[in-house]
Amino acid sequence: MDYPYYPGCTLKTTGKKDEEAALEVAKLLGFELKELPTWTCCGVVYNLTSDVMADHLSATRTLIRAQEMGRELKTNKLVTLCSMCYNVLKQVNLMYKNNPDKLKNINLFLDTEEDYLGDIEIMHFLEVLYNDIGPEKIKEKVKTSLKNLKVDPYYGCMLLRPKTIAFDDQDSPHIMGDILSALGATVIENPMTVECCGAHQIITNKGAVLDCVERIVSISQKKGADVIVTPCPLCQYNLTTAQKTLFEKGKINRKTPVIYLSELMKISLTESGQDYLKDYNFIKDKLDERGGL
Amino acid sequence: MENYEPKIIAFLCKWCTYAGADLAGVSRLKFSPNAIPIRVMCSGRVDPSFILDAFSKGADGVLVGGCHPGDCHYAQGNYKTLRRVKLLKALIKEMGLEEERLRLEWISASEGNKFKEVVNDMTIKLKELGPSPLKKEE
Amino acid sequence: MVFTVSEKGLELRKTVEEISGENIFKCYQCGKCSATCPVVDSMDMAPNKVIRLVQTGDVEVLNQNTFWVCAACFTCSARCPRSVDIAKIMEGLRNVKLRNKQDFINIYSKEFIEKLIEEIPQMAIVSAIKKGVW
Amino acid sequence: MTKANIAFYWASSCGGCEIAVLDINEKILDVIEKANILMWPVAMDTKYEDLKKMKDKSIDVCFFNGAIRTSENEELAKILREKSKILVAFGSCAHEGCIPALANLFNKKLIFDRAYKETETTMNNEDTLPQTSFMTKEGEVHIPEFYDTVKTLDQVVDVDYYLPGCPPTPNIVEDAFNKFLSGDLPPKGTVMAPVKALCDECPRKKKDKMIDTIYRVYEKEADPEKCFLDQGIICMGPATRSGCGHQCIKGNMPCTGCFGKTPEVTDQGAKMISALASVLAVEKELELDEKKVEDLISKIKDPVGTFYRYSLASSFIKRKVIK
Amino acid sequence: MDSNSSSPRVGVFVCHCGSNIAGTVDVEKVAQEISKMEGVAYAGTYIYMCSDPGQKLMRETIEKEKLDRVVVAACSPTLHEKTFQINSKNAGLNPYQCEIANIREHCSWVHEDNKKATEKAIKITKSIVEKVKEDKSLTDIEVPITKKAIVIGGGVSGIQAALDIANGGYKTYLIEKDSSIGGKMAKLSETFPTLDCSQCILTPKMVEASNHPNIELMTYSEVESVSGYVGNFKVKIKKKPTSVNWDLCTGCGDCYNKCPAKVPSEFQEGLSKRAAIYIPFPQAVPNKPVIDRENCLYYQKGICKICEKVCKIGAIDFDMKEDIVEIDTGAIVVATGYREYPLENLTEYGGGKYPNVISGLKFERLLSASGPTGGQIIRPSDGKSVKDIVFVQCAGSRDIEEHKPYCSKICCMYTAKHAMLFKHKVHDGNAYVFYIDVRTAGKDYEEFYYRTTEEDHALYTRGKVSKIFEDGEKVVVWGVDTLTGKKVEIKADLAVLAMAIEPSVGIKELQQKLKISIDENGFLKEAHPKLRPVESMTSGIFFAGAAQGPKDIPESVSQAGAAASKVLSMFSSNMLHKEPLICEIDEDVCSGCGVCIALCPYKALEAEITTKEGKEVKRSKLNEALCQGCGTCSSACPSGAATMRNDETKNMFKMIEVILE
Repeated sequence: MDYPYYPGCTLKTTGKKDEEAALEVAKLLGFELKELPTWTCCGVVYNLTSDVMADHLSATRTLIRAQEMGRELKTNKLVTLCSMCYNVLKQVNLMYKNNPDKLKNINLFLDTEEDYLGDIEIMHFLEVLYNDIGPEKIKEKVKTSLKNLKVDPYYGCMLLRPKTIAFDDQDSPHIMGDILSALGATVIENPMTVECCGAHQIITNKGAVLDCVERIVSISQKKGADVIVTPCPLCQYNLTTAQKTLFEKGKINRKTPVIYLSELMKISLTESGQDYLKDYNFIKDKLDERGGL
Repeated sequence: MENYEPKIIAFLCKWCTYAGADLAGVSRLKFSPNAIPIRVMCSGRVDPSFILDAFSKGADGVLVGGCHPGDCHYAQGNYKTLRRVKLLKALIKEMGLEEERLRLEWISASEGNKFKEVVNDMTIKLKELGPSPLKKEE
Repeated sequence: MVFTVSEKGLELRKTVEEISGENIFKCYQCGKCSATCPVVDSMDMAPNKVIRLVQTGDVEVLNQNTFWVCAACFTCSARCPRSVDIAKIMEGLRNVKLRNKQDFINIYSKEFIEKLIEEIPQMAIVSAIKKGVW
Repeated sequence: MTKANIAFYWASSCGGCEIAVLDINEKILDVIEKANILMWPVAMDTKYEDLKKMKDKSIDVCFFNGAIRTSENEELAKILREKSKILVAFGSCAHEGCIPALANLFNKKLIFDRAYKETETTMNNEDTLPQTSFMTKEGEVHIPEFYDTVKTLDQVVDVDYYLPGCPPTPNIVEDAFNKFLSGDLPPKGTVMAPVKALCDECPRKKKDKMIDTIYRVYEKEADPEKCFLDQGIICMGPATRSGCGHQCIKGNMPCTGCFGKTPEVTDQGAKMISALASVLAVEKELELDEKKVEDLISKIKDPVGTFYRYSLASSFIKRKVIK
Repeated sequence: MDSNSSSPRVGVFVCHCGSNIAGTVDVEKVAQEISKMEGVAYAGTYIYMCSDPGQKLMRETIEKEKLDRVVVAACSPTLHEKTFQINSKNAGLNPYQCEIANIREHCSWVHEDNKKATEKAIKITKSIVEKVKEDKSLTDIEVPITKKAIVIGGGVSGIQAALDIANGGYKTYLIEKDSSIGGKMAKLSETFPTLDCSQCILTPKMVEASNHPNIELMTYSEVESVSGYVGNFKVKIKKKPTSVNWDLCTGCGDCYNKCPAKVPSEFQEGLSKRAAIYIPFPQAVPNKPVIDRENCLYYQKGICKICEKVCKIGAIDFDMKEDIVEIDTGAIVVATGYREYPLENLTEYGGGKYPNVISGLKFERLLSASGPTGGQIIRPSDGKSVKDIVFVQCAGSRDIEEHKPYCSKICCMYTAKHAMLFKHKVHDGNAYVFYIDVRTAGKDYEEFYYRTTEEDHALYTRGKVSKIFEDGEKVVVWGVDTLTGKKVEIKADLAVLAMAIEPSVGIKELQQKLKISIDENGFLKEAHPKLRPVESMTSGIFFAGAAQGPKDIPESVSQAGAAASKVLSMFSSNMLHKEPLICEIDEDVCSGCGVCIALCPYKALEAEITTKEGKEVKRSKLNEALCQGCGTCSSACPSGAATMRNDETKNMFKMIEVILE
């Protein structure tokens, strides 16, 4: 089954690696993510006020696009890769589900578009992997076992909060860990896995991000993680850049690489996983040092 | 039709729904005054004749309130009510009366708020439906 | 320091409640939001105190940086035992300022444009702007 | 001894009630011995004009069968009421509406459309429908009006006694004649049949009512010894007045309710609905969820036709709402 | 005066209830409208109808106006129906010809529009006037009482209730699902605010109960089904198979000392192990072992039987079957207690995940001198001593979002006790208590709390803990001090969560068997929250202890005494008076169709065949003692033979008519 897919701005720019890997992983697992032919910004951060509608317009347009494509692909699902897009689209969608009046209003407003019917289901790529494919199936497809790699799955905030959009336990999520275990990796449990990385504060309040990242990384390192795995481009960025500063300031004594889940999956599911590994020396080194793949 | 106020007869079981309505009162919840309560010992005491009689005399809606399944003070009275109401709904539908005019709700003694919600909701729905076509003037 | 209830303060409370759609009186000041906030250290005032000031109708609350620092990560909302959506209240406070044309971020600063725009993920830039500029 | 004057009238009915008078066989001779028959549509030609000329209350007993379906029925009911000392609703149609009243599930328009336009054998290109008046060479002709709603006799005039049944059984008719002719009259309003329900005279063996599912008559061959309801076949007996001699039951068919409700009851169908629904899978009621209950209930086809076959016109709701 | 005469003289008394009714409903108008009704001989209002002058006014009016029936338009009948019925009885009327029109709870309190509320009040009152006009004069039915009681639950409340009833001279069965009585209290170390040893005060009571000539202990037993009614319940008790013949067993202990299967001990909250054949704790009453078949090697794998070999008297009986016994009883006391809200539900605190995050009850076992550590406070993870300890209050309580909305009431006090006892044992230790409010409303409770802070220097921090996680061998607690506004982080050896408490497992099933109500939180619902706090809505069933709501020991014991006194006062007369508002079968109408027999939940109806004038007559016969008056039969009776006394169908039609006119 193929899914309509919404990339969002970051995955086309700084988060390109995630998209590339994810599209490939999808193919390896026997399905395709079909990018919506046209799409607009999701809105980035869901507007929490109760009296503003305009902020939800662009997300609504995306939902209408998904509705159109869904008819073709015979599905009501829309897959996102970016945590932020997932969060915003799903919250907007839920708002309509819980509040038919708002749906009516926005449809009146978007009078040049077809009506949004309110039954699109927003899914994160992780949900597709876990619910529609399943760790068992993934395990069968593993070509390069990550059995010597200690990974720390980090969720961040946007996938699990607020509760209404969470697809995993809010305090001790397991989906990413289960998938990583299926790839053969040793999964460590970091209690900071759902604590925020500081998000957009990286622009206005870098100090806050440093505090957040220090908390996350220091436990991760204490537990001996080789790599931190995340599905979110912003988390990936924050965790990586903040570690640089923290390392310079001597707050941490090493830097843990932070990569996307999709990248790690690509390595593991491809016959030629070793080839990709050349771009990921830190992993290669670890694996080599512990007796190869 | 603007000022149409639906008339609802509410048969309330003494142990659950009547007590739930009492709780709504004690909690000073405010709701629409369209439902006039009649206290019965058990929702099982609600004879389909009462319901049809009420409709024939011009009631716009009839609400039957009983204990949740398993909670009936008389063990199983509400199970009978459920069956009767289901069959009655089939009947009134065949007679061209909107099914929504007859409503069965399980409301416990602790669900004052639910009682309020049900009465309000029923009033709104009946307003949408308009007056009962069985009103006496025919 | 004496605090008296003012018209302005009550109005502020009403506005915040309206914008956020939250009942501010549900809060019983347990402080779990502050205990859980990842960026509380950068705040002038802990979130629970901000809620308290809104409850009492103290306009002083608008001079704190707390609601600007808030990263909208929803951890407070998720853990609040009284189901107060604190993130919405923060958004409410931000909007009180923004709707009076009081921005927090100067997007026109050269530093902002040049230094950051190359490498920082777009989503961070847009969210920062959305949270801080009307 | 002067003979009593009696009359029969045939309103909206199948005519079976007229024949039912003759079901008393040779006893009719006893009747004729004691009474003059002034009017009897099935047997005599009496003109309405002659009837109108009669003095008020000159008929001692008038047996009126048939429901009120047309303006003619109503007019005659009123005339006969004036002319009669005792007006008897004879048979289920006059008593409760009976089969003609099932037309209350439709209205005049629907019935005319079906009868004069839509039936497969009808050719009616001009869509001609019955009119209450039209011109002929001889002048204007008036035809009674067809009503939307079928009524019972007592819904248009005051009725003194009722003879139930579709049609009333000979024992009931004979008993009634005897009472009227001897002057041994029960209180006004009496339905001249026993007060108990049919189960009282039904000889079938009854066990606890544990009906797991409902069968329609053709779906199951009924055990002639056992109560129909116990076998899952809907029998109106519990809610129907006895006195008919349980003829249907003897023929291994369940009671369909033609004798109407019992005296303590207002609406026969409502009562039977309640009784049947209450004992439906009563043993398993704790296990069945709402969906299963609905499935069970949905086995009962056509509730109106089942529970109100004879009594729709006299029921609480009386007719279908047609918008 | 024949009160069943055909022309009734109804008096209608409309109550203002201060401004409770009169503030919204135009009571004068109600009286005025009602006075126009046929059969109404008097209609008037008074400010407080239930007050002494109000009742006097009612009696005087009844006499003056020669009334034979009365309607009081006032509050809910649940509140004052009895009051007014007794008052009319005192004025010479039949109490069943006095009816209440509820124009307060169902009208003035819930509507804002005065005009509409007044209209509704008029309709409600009119319908009740129609009802009272048809009400017959009735006398109560007398039913004999079985003077035996059943107490369900063998914790401190159940034990106390059983002892009180037994001491009153009546046979009492004490039913307990575990093999020993004692309940939660047996697990506690010391008790607040006096710090007596819990077992020292409880065990004598347990022994007293087991030796009492009027008490029959039925442990390892559960209620299977309940039928009957007040004064005459039939309760089936399932005696679970203990696999040990208790009549033979001497309690020597050889069996459990030798048993090779080891599982976590429930009594010790998993801090130590027990054998598969076991007594839950050394002071158990009765002190006889049972085999836990789930974990016994013989039952699971068919091998072992060591206990059988070592038992010198041959008390082991592997073939023992469960047994059902039926007990006739007049009253039932439900004392099924509480359980701790599962630790696993608090994922943000790592509940169930981290060994050093434990519940209050587990900490009791760590504190207890008879506990697995002999009262030494250690970290369950590694057995090392504890220096820094954090107590988290309201763990799952007062949380409408995820957990329990209510205050669990006992935790403030036991946390103070925990902190105090910890400091008594670990003098150089640090005890931190995170709280939202400290609630100490009990005798000597506030003083006890002061001792914890002033003398024992437990540091109380006002703020709720947001997260607990493991970091190395420590547990890190994130909290806040709302008084300073600072975030607090404590690295502790042990975190003790004062868990919310909830009703015992199985309360829902028991509630359904007993046909009593539970509230939205699952606790037993009392007949009246203030005036009938120990009675259920079903007469003859009473409550004791935490099954009704969170309670500490003194409260549980007082409630047990109260429930027992209710039972004893019921047993003090030989006959129960039962309301006569039950079914009646008109034999001249009944055709014996059998519909009512199949549906009566009380089996109060049976088929009867008699012969009358040579003809077989079939009909339903009513057992008045069994009928509870639900009216289901009357609604179903297809011939109208089954009627309800003072609630007849034709009467209902009149009520409907006046409401809709």
